[in-house]
Amino acid sequence: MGVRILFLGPLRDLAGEQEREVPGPLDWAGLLEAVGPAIAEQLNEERVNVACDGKVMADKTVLAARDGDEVALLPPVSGG
Amino acid sequence: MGVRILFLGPLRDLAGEQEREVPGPLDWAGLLEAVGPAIAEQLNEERVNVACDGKVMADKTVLAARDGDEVALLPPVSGG
Amino acid sequence: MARLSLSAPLDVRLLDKGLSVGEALAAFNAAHGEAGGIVSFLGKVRPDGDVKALELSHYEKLTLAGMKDLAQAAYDRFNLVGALAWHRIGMMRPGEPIVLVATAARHRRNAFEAADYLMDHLKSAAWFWKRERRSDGWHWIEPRDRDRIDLERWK
Amino acid sequence: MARLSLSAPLDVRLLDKGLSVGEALAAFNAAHGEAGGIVSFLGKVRPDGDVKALELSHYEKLTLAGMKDLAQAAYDRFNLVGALAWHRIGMMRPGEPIVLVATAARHRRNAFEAADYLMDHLKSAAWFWKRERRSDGWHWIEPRDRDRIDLERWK
Repeated sequence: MGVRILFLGPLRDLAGEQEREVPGPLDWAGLLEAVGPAIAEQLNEERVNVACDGKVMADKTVLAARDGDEVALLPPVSGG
Repeated sequence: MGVRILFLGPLRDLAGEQEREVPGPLDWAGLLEAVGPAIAEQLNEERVNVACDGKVMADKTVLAARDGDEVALLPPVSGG
Repeated sequence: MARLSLSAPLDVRLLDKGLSVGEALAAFNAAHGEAGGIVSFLGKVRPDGDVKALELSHYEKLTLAGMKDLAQAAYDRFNLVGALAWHRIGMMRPGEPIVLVATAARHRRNAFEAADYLMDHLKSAAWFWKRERRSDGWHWIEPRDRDRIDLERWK
Repeated sequence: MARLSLSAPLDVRLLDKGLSVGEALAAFNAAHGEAGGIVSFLGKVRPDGDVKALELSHYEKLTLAGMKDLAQAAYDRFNLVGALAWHRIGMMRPGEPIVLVATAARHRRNAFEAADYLMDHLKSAAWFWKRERRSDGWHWIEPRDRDRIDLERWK
Protein backbone atom coordinates (compact mmCIF):
# COMPACT_ATOMS: atom_id res chain seq x y z
CA MET A 1 0.00 0.00 0.00
CA GLY A 2 1.64 3.18 -1.27
CA VAL A 3 0.44 6.72 -1.87
CA ARG A 4 -2.51 7.09 -4.28
CA ILE A 5 -2.25 10.08 -6.61
CA LEU A 6 -5.63 11.17 -8.03
CA PHE A 7 -5.93 13.27 -11.18
CA LEU A 8 -9.09 15.37 -11.16
CA GLY A 9 -10.88 17.10 -14.04
CA PRO A 10 -8.68 18.01 -17.03
CA LEU A 11 -5.57 16.64 -15.27
CA ARG A 12 -7.03 13.19 -15.77
CA ASP A 13 -6.81 13.63 -19.55
CA LEU A 14 -3.32 15.06 -19.29
CA ALA A 15 -2.20 12.13 -17.13
CA GLY A 16 -3.97 9.60 -19.34
CA GLU A 17 -5.20 7.88 -16.19
CA GLN A 18 -7.43 8.56 -13.23
CA GLU A 19 -5.01 7.55 -10.52
CA ARG A 20 -1.58 6.14 -9.92
CA GLU A 21 0.02 4.49 -6.93
CA VAL A 22 3.58 5.34 -5.92
CA PRO A 23 5.62 4.20 -2.94
CA GLY A 24 5.53 6.44 0.13
CA PRO A 25 6.64 8.66 1.65
CA LEU A 26 6.03 11.34 -0.97
CA ASP A 27 7.12 14.98 -0.74
CA TRP A 28 6.64 17.86 -3.21
CA ALA A 29 9.78 17.06 -5.22
CA GLY A 30 8.82 13.39 -5.31
CA LEU A 31 5.31 14.27 -6.51
CA LEU A 32 6.59 16.50 -9.33
CA GLU A 33 8.86 13.72 -10.46
CA ALA A 34 6.21 11.00 -10.15
CA VAL A 35 3.64 12.81 -12.33
CA GLY A 36 5.95 13.73 -15.21
CA PRO A 37 6.79 17.13 -16.72
CA ALA A 38 3.38 18.06 -18.23
CA ILE A 39 1.48 17.63 -14.96
CA ALA A 40 4.39 19.03 -12.94
CA GLU A 41 4.13 22.25 -14.97
CA GLN A 42 0.43 22.48 -14.04
CA LEU A 43 1.18 21.76 -10.38
CA ASN A 44 3.58 24.68 -10.27
CA GLU A 45 0.74 27.03 -11.15
CA GLU A 46 -0.85 28.73 -8.19
CA ARG A 47 -4.40 27.95 -9.34
CA VAL A 48 -3.83 24.19 -9.08
CA ASN A 49 -4.44 22.87 -5.57
CA VAL A 50 -3.35 19.71 -3.82
CA ALA A 51 -5.30 17.83 -1.16
CA CYS A 52 -3.66 15.26 1.06
CA ASP A 53 -5.84 12.82 2.96
CA GLY A 54 -9.01 14.82 2.18
CA LYS A 55 -7.62 18.22 3.20
CA VAL A 56 -6.71 21.00 0.78
CA MET A 57 -3.19 22.17 1.56
CA ALA A 58 -2.60 25.85 2.23
CA ASP A 59 0.99 25.34 1.03
CA LYS A 60 1.23 22.35 -1.28
CA THR A 61 5.03 22.44 -1.37
CA VAL A 62 5.21 21.11 2.19
CA LEU A 63 3.53 17.85 1.11
CA ALA A 64 4.51 14.90 3.26
CA ALA A 65 2.29 11.98 2.25
CA ARG A 66 2.75 8.58 3.83
CA ASP A 67 1.74 5.12 2.69
CA GLY A 68 -2.06 4.89 2.69
CA ASP A 69 -2.58 8.62 2.00
CA GLU A 70 -4.50 9.90 -0.97
CA VAL A 71 -3.01 12.89 -2.81
CA ALA A 72 -5.53 14.64 -5.06
CA LEU A 73 -4.44 17.10 -7.75
CA LEU A 74 -7.15 19.75 -8.14
CA PRO A 75 -7.17 22.01 -11.20
CA PRO A 76 -9.39 25.14 -11.39
CA VAL A 77 -13.02 24.27 -10.81
CA SER A 78 -16.15 25.00 -12.84
CA GLY A 79 -19.45 24.00 -11.32
CA GLY A 80 -23.12 24.91 -11.65
CA MET B 1 -75.64 58.23 -14.40
CA GLY B 2 -73.16 60.55 -12.70
CA VAL B 3 -69.46 60.29 -11.86
CA ARG B 4 -68.48 57.36 -9.63
CA ILE B 5 -65.85 58.20 -7.03
CA LEU B 6 -63.96 55.12 -5.73
CA PHE B 7 -62.10 55.11 -2.42
CA LEU B 8 -59.19 52.65 -2.45
CA GLY B 9 -57.25 51.15 0.44
CA PRO B 10 -57.20 53.22 3.64
CA LEU B 11 -59.25 55.99 1.99
CA ARG B 12 -62.20 53.62 2.06
CA ASP B 13 -62.11 53.60 5.87
CA LEU B 14 -61.68 57.36 5.97
CA ALA B 15 -64.67 57.85 3.62
CA GLY B 16 -66.73 55.27 5.47
CA GLU B 17 -67.83 53.91 2.10
CA GLN B 18 -66.34 52.21 -0.92
CA GLU B 19 -67.78 54.49 -3.55
CA ARG B 20 -70.04 57.48 -4.04
CA GLU B 21 -71.86 58.84 -7.07
CA VAL B 22 -71.94 62.57 -7.74
CA PRO B 23 -73.39 64.49 -10.68
CA GLY B 24 -70.99 65.27 -13.54
CA PRO B 25 -69.07 67.06 -14.75
CA LEU B 26 -66.51 66.97 -11.94
CA ASP B 27 -63.31 69.03 -11.76
CA TRP B 28 -60.60 69.11 -9.07
CA ALA B 29 -62.38 71.72 -6.93
CA GLY B 30 -65.64 69.81 -7.27
CA LEU B 31 -63.91 66.58 -6.21
CA LEU B 32 -62.33 68.14 -3.12
CA GLU B 33 -65.72 69.46 -2.11
CA ALA B 34 -67.57 66.24 -2.84
CA VAL B 35 -65.26 64.06 -0.68
CA GLY B 36 -65.24 66.26 2.41
CA PRO B 37 -62.32 67.85 4.29
CA ALA B 38 -60.61 64.69 5.65
CA ILE B 39 -60.25 63.05 2.23
CA ALA B 40 -59.55 66.40 0.57
CA GLU B 41 -56.54 66.83 2.85
CA GLN B 42 -55.24 63.44 1.72
CA LEU B 43 -55.88 64.28 -1.94
CA ASN B 44 -53.73 67.38 -1.63
CA GLU B 45 -50.75 65.21 -0.73
CA GLU B 46 -48.47 64.40 -3.61
CA ARG B 47 -48.32 60.70 -2.80
CA VAL B 48 -52.05 60.24 -3.35
CA ASN B 49 -52.90 59.63 -7.00
CA VAL B 50 -56.11 59.99 -8.96
CA ALA B 51 -57.17 57.85 -11.90
CA CYS B 52 -59.93 58.93 -14.24
CA ASP B 53 -61.53 56.35 -16.50
CA GLY B 54 -58.80 53.79 -15.75
CA LYS B 55 -55.84 56.11 -16.34
CA VAL B 56 -53.61 57.52 -13.62
CA MET B 57 -53.41 61.30 -14.05
CA ALA B 58 -49.99 62.91 -14.34
CA ASP B 59 -51.55 66.10 -12.95
CA LYS B 60 -54.64 65.31 -10.91
CA THR B 61 -55.63 68.98 -10.57
CA VAL B 62 -56.71 69.10 -14.22
CA LEU B 63 -59.42 66.52 -13.57
CA ALA B 64 -62.37 66.84 -15.93
CA ALA B 65 -64.63 63.83 -15.33
CA ARG B 66 -67.90 63.50 -17.20
CA ASP B 67 -71.03 61.51 -16.46
CA GLY B 68 -70.20 57.80 -16.72
CA ASP B 69 -66.54 58.24 -15.75
CA GLU B 70 -65.01 56.48 -12.78
CA VAL B 71 -62.67 58.55 -10.60
CA ALA B 72 -60.45 56.42 -8.35
CA LEU B 73 -58.59 57.87 -5.38
CA LEU B 74 -55.33 55.97 -4.91
CA PRO B 75 -53.36 56.26 -1.65
CA PRO B 76 -49.77 54.96 -1.33
CA VAL B 77 -49.57 51.30 -2.22
CA SER B 78 -48.15 48.30 -0.35
CA GLY B 79 -48.09 45.00 -2.17
CA GLY B 80 -46.22 41.69 -1.99
CA MET C 1 -49.52 15.74 -11.49
CA ALA C 2 -51.68 17.54 -14.04
CA ARG C 3 -49.55 20.08 -15.83
CA LEU C 4 -50.56 23.65 -15.42
CA SER C 5 -50.76 25.57 -18.67
CA LEU C 6 -48.84 28.86 -18.66
CA SER C 7 -48.88 31.60 -21.24
CA ALA C 8 -45.44 32.32 -22.68
CA PRO C 9 -43.30 34.32 -22.53
CA LEU C 10 -45.23 36.27 -19.84
CA ASP C 11 -47.74 34.80 -17.42
CA VAL C 12 -49.29 37.43 -15.16
CA ARG C 13 -52.19 36.70 -12.83
CA LEU C 14 -54.26 38.08 -10.00
CA LEU C 15 -55.46 35.18 -7.87
CA ASP C 16 -58.33 35.23 -5.43
CA LYS C 17 -57.40 31.94 -3.84
CA GLY C 18 -54.36 29.85 -2.90
CA LEU C 19 -51.66 28.98 -5.38
CA SER C 20 -49.68 25.78 -5.75
CA VAL C 21 -46.09 26.92 -5.83
CA GLY C 22 -44.48 23.59 -6.74
CA GLU C 23 -46.85 23.08 -9.63
CA ALA C 24 -46.40 26.62 -10.93
CA LEU C 25 -42.60 26.38 -10.84
CA ALA C 26 -42.58 22.94 -12.44
CA ALA C 27 -44.71 24.30 -15.29
CA PHE C 28 -42.55 27.43 -15.64
CA ASN C 29 -39.42 25.31 -15.75
CA ALA C 30 -40.95 23.03 -18.39
CA ALA C 31 -42.10 26.02 -20.46
CA HIS C 32 -38.56 27.44 -20.61
CA GLY C 33 -36.36 24.51 -21.50
CA GLU C 34 -33.94 26.80 -23.33
CA ALA C 35 -33.18 28.99 -20.31
CA GLY C 36 -29.87 28.45 -18.55
CA GLY C 37 -31.13 29.93 -15.30
CA ILE C 38 -34.48 30.24 -13.56
CA VAL C 39 -34.99 32.29 -10.40
CA SER C 40 -38.13 32.33 -8.32
CA PHE C 41 -39.32 34.34 -5.37
CA LEU C 42 -42.19 33.30 -3.13
CA GLY C 43 -43.53 35.76 -0.57
CA LYS C 44 -45.66 34.48 2.28
CA VAL C 45 -47.63 36.03 5.10
CA ARG C 46 -45.16 36.03 8.00
CA PRO C 47 -46.54 34.54 11.19
CA ASP C 48 -45.46 37.62 13.13
CA GLY C 49 -46.59 37.58 16.70
CA ASP C 50 -50.00 39.05 16.61
CA VAL C 51 -51.03 38.91 12.95
CA LYS C 52 -54.18 36.82 12.46
CA ALA C 53 -54.94 37.63 8.82
CA LEU C 54 -53.89 39.83 5.95
CA GLU C 55 -56.11 41.36 3.29
CA LEU C 56 -54.95 42.65 -0.06
CA SER C 57 -57.19 44.86 -2.13
CA HIS C 58 -56.59 46.11 -5.65
CA TYR C 59 -58.15 48.33 -8.30
CA GLU C 60 -59.68 46.32 -11.10
CA LYS C 61 -58.96 48.88 -13.82
CA LEU C 62 -55.27 49.31 -13.03
CA THR C 63 -53.73 46.45 -11.09
CA LEU C 64 -53.49 43.60 -13.59
CA ALA C 65 -52.65 45.93 -16.48
CA GLY C 66 -49.89 47.50 -14.37
CA MET C 67 -48.47 44.06 -13.52
CA LYS C 68 -48.41 43.15 -17.20
CA ASP C 69 -46.53 46.34 -18.05
CA LEU C 70 -44.09 45.57 -15.24
CA ALA C 71 -43.46 42.02 -16.47
CA GLN C 72 -42.89 43.35 -20.00
CA ALA C 73 -40.45 45.96 -18.67
CA ALA C 74 -38.47 43.26 -16.83
CA TYR C 75 -38.53 41.05 -19.92
CA ASP C 76 -37.06 43.82 -22.09
CA ARG C 77 -34.60 45.20 -19.56
CA PHE C 78 -33.05 41.89 -18.47
CA ASN C 79 -33.22 40.05 -21.75
CA LEU C 80 -35.47 37.34 -20.33
CA VAL C 81 -36.85 34.34 -22.14
CA GLY C 82 -39.85 34.26 -19.81
CA ALA C 83 -41.41 35.68 -16.65
CA LEU C 84 -44.23 34.76 -14.31
CA ALA C 85 -45.85 37.19 -11.85
CA TRP C 86 -48.74 36.01 -9.72
CA HIS C 87 -50.21 38.05 -6.91
CA ARG C 88 -52.90 37.14 -4.43
CA ILE C 89 -55.80 39.40 -3.55
CA GLY C 90 -58.37 38.92 -0.80
CA MET C 91 -57.90 37.37 2.62
CA MET C 92 -54.86 35.32 3.64
CA ARG C 93 -53.66 33.62 6.80
CA PRO C 94 -50.08 33.44 8.17
CA GLY C 95 -47.96 31.04 6.13
CA GLU C 96 -50.04 31.45 2.96
CA PRO C 97 -48.41 32.63 -0.29
CA ILE C 98 -48.98 36.27 -1.30
CA VAL C 99 -46.79 36.58 -4.35
CA LEU C 100 -44.83 34.35 -6.70
CA VAL C 101 -42.47 35.58 -9.38
CA ALA C 102 -40.23 33.54 -11.65
CA THR C 103 -37.78 34.66 -14.29
CA ALA C 104 -35.97 32.67 -16.95
CA ALA C 105 -32.86 33.89 -18.76
CA ARG C 106 -29.83 32.55 -20.56
CA HIS C 107 -27.53 33.77 -17.79
CA ARG C 108 -28.12 33.62 -14.08
CA ARG C 109 -27.28 37.25 -13.28
CA ASN C 110 -30.12 38.48 -15.49
CA ALA C 111 -32.59 36.05 -13.94
CA PHE C 112 -31.60 37.14 -10.41
CA GLU C 113 -31.81 40.84 -11.18
CA ALA C 114 -35.14 40.53 -12.97
CA ALA C 115 -36.76 38.68 -10.04
CA ASP C 116 -35.39 41.29 -7.64
CA TYR C 117 -36.67 44.10 -9.89
CA LEU C 118 -40.14 42.54 -10.15
CA MET C 119 -40.42 42.16 -6.38
CA ASP C 120 -39.24 45.68 -5.60
CA HIS C 121 -41.88 47.03 -7.96
CA LEU C 122 -44.68 44.73 -6.82
CA LYS C 123 -43.94 45.79 -3.24
CA SER C 124 -44.12 49.52 -3.75
CA ALA C 125 -45.13 50.43 -7.29
CA ALA C 126 -48.09 48.16 -8.06
CA TRP C 127 -51.71 48.93 -7.22
CA PHE C 128 -52.20 46.93 -4.05
CA TRP C 129 -53.24 47.94 -0.58
CA LYS C 130 -52.54 45.70 2.36
CA ARG C 131 -54.01 45.54 5.84
CA GLU C 132 -53.43 43.21 8.76
CA ARG C 133 -55.81 42.02 11.40
CA ARG C 134 -54.27 41.95 14.86
CA SER C 135 -55.96 41.31 18.16
CA ASP C 136 -56.93 44.99 18.34
CA GLY C 137 -58.44 45.11 14.85
CA TRP C 138 -57.42 45.96 11.29
CA HIS C 139 -54.35 48.09 10.44
CA TRP C 140 -53.39 49.42 7.02
CA ILE C 141 -49.77 48.78 6.11
CA GLU C 142 -47.85 51.82 4.90
CA PRO C 143 -44.97 51.32 2.48
CA ARG C 144 -41.68 51.23 4.41
CA ASP C 145 -38.81 53.62 3.68
CA ARG C 146 -36.72 50.58 2.92
CA ASP C 147 -39.12 49.62 0.11
CA ARG C 148 -38.72 53.07 -1.45
CA ILE C 149 -34.93 52.81 -1.25
CA ASP C 150 -35.06 49.39 -2.90
CA LEU C 151 -37.13 50.84 -5.73
CA GLU C 152 -34.71 53.73 -6.28
CA ARG C 153 -31.97 51.27 -7.20
CA TRP C 154 -33.57 50.65 -10.60
CA LYS C 155 -33.93 54.28 -11.66
CA MET D 1 -47.79 13.89 -4.76
CA ALA D 2 -45.64 12.09 -2.24
CA ARG D 3 -43.91 14.63 -0.09
CA LEU D 4 -40.18 14.68 -0.25
CA SER D 5 -38.50 14.70 3.13
CA LEU D 6 -35.87 17.43 3.55
CA SER D 7 -33.40 17.89 6.34
CA ALA D 8 -33.75 21.25 8.09
CA PRO D 9 -32.42 23.86 8.27
CA LEU D 10 -29.84 22.77 5.66
CA ASP D 11 -30.39 20.19 2.94
CA VAL D 12 -27.28 19.61 0.81
CA ARG D 13 -27.02 16.85 -1.77
CA LEU D 14 -24.93 15.50 -4.60
CA LEU D 15 -27.25 13.78 -7.07
CA ASP D 16 -26.25 11.26 -9.67
CA LYS D 17 -29.55 11.42 -11.50
CA GLY D 18 -32.31 13.89 -12.39
CA LEU D 19 -34.05 15.99 -9.81
CA SER D 20 -37.70 16.99 -9.61
CA VAL D 21 -37.61 20.75 -9.18
CA GLY D 22 -41.30 21.30 -8.48
CA GLU D 23 -41.34 18.62 -5.80
CA ALA D 24 -38.15 19.89 -4.16
CA LEU D 25 -39.40 23.47 -4.00
CA ALA D 26 -42.84 22.45 -2.73
CA ALA D 27 -41.14 20.49 0.07
CA PHE D 28 -38.75 23.35 0.86
CA ASN D 29 -41.65 25.79 1.00
CA ALA D 30 -43.62 23.48 3.30
CA ALA D 31 -40.58 22.98 5.55
CA HIS D 32 -40.20 26.74 6.08
CA GLY D 33 -43.67 28.00 6.84
CA GLU D 34 -42.28 30.74 9.04
CA ALA D 35 -40.16 32.34 6.30
CA GLY D 36 -41.46 35.54 4.73
CA GLY D 37 -39.47 35.02 1.54
CA ILE D 38 -38.13 32.05 -0.39
CA VAL D 39 -35.80 32.40 -3.38
CA SER D 40 -34.77 29.59 -5.66
CA PHE D 41 -32.30 29.24 -8.50
CA LEU D 42 -32.37 26.43 -11.01
CA GLY D 43 -29.46 26.04 -13.43
CA LYS D 44 -29.90 23.92 -16.52
CA VAL D 45 -27.68 22.69 -19.32
CA ARG D 46 -28.17 25.34 -22.01
CA PRO D 47 -29.01 23.92 -25.41
CA ASP D 48 -26.22 25.95 -27.00
CA GLY D 49 -25.70 25.18 -30.66
CA ASP D 50 -23.36 22.31 -30.65
CA VAL D 51 -23.46 20.93 -27.10
CA LYS D 52 -24.63 17.30 -27.02
CA ALA D 53 -23.90 16.47 -23.39
CA LEU D 54 -22.28 17.79 -20.27
CA GLU D 55 -20.37 15.84 -17.63
CA LEU D 56 -19.68 16.99 -14.12
CA SER D 57 -17.08 15.24 -12.02
CA HIS D 58 -16.30 15.80 -8.37
CA TYR D 59 -13.92 14.65 -5.65
CA GLU D 60 -15.61 12.38 -3.15
CA LYS D 61 -13.52 13.51 -0.19
CA LEU D 62 -14.08 17.25 -0.66
CA THR D 63 -17.13 18.14 -2.73
CA LEU D 64 -20.09 17.37 -0.49
CA ALA D 65 -18.30 18.53 2.66
CA GLY D 66 -17.41 21.80 0.90
CA MET D 67 -21.04 22.32 -0.15
CA LYS D 68 -22.17 21.78 3.43
CA ASP D 69 -19.69 24.37 4.69
CA LEU D 70 -20.90 26.77 2.01
CA ALA D 71 -24.57 26.31 2.96
CA GLN D 72 -23.67 26.88 6.61
CA ALA D 73 -21.76 30.05 5.72
CA ALA D 74 -24.77 31.39 3.78
CA TYR D 75 -27.08 30.44 6.64
CA ASP D 76 -24.99 32.40 9.14
CA ARG D 77 -24.15 35.37 6.94
CA PHE D 78 -27.68 36.07 5.66
CA ASN D 79 -29.62 35.11 8.74
CA LEU D 80 -31.52 32.38 6.92
CA VAL D 81 -34.15 30.08 8.33
CA GLY D 82 -33.23 27.40 5.79
CA ALA D 83 -31.23 26.57 2.69
CA LEU D 84 -31.17 23.84 0.08
CA ALA D 85 -28.23 23.15 -2.25
CA TRP D 86 -28.44 20.27 -4.68
CA HIS D 87 -25.86 19.67 -7.39
CA ARG D 88 -25.84 17.08 -10.13
CA ILE D 89 -22.82 14.98 -11.00
CA GLY D 90 -22.38 12.64 -13.96
CA MET D 91 -23.76 12.99 -17.46
CA MET D 92 -26.49 15.44 -18.44
CA ARG D 93 -28.24 16.42 -21.65
CA PRO D 94 -29.28 19.94 -22.75
CA GLY D 95 -32.32 21.15 -20.81
CA GLU D 96 -31.56 18.97 -17.77
CA PRO D 97 -31.10 20.55 -14.32
CA ILE D 98 -27.53 20.88 -13.03
CA VAL D 99 -28.04 22.77 -9.82
CA LEU D 100 -30.88 23.85 -7.55
CA VAL D 101 -30.53 26.18 -4.61
CA ALA D 102 -33.26 27.59 -2.39
CA THR D 103 -33.03 30.01 0.51
CA ALA D 104 -35.63 30.97 3.10
CA ALA D 105 -35.44 34.10 5.23
CA ARG D 106 -37.67 36.47 7.12
CA HIS D 107 -36.93 39.26 4.64
CA ARG D 108 -36.64 39.00 0.89
CA ARG D 109 -33.36 40.86 0.49
CA ASN D 110 -31.56 38.24 2.60
CA ALA D 111 -33.10 35.37 0.66
CA PHE D 112 -32.08 36.95 -2.68
CA GLU D 113 -28.53 37.65 -1.59
CA ALA D 114 -28.04 34.22 -0.08
CA ALA D 115 -29.16 32.44 -3.27
CA ASP D 116 -26.86 34.67 -5.32
CA TYR D 117 -23.98 33.97 -2.91
CA LEU D 118 -24.55 30.21 -3.04
CA MET D 119 -24.58 30.19 -6.84
CA ASP D 120 -21.46 32.34 -7.20
CA HIS D 121 -19.61 29.93 -4.92
CA LEU D 122 -20.96 26.75 -6.47
CA LYS D 123 -19.89 28.09 -9.87
CA SER D 124 -16.31 28.86 -9.04
CA ALA D 125 -15.41 27.80 -5.52
CA ALA D 126 -16.83 24.28 -5.19
CA TRP D 127 -15.05 21.10 -6.21
CA PHE D 128 -16.61 20.40 -9.58
CA TRP D 129 -15.11 19.99 -13.02
CA LYS D 130 -17.26 20.33 -16.09
CA ARG D 131 -16.77 19.20 -19.64
CA GLU D 132 -18.96 19.40 -22.73
CA ARG D 133 -19.28 17.04 -25.61
CA ARG D 134 -19.55 18.84 -28.95
CA SER D 135 -19.47 17.34 -32.40
CA ASP D 136 -15.65 17.42 -32.32
CA GLY D 137 -15.38 15.68 -28.94
CA TRP D 138 -15.06 16.56 -25.27
CA HIS D 139 -13.93 19.99 -24.03
CA TRP D 140 -13.15 20.95 -20.44
CA ILE D 141 -14.81 24.18 -19.32
CA GLU D 142 -12.51 26.70 -17.71
CA PRO D 143 -13.96 29.10 -15.15
CA ARG D 144 -14.80 32.42 -16.83
CA ASP D 145 -13.34 35.74 -15.68
CA ARG D 146 -16.88 36.88 -15.05
CA ASP D 147 -17.33 34.05 -12.51
CA ARG D 148 -14.24 35.20 -10.64
CA ILE D 149 -15.51 38.77 -10.58
CA ASP D 150 -18.87 37.58 -9.25
CA LEU D 151 -17.10 35.74 -6.46
CA GLU D 152 -15.04 38.78 -5.48
CA ARG D 153 -18.22 40.65 -4.58
CA TRP D 154 -18.60 38.63 -1.39
CA LYS D 155 -15.09 39.14 -0.03
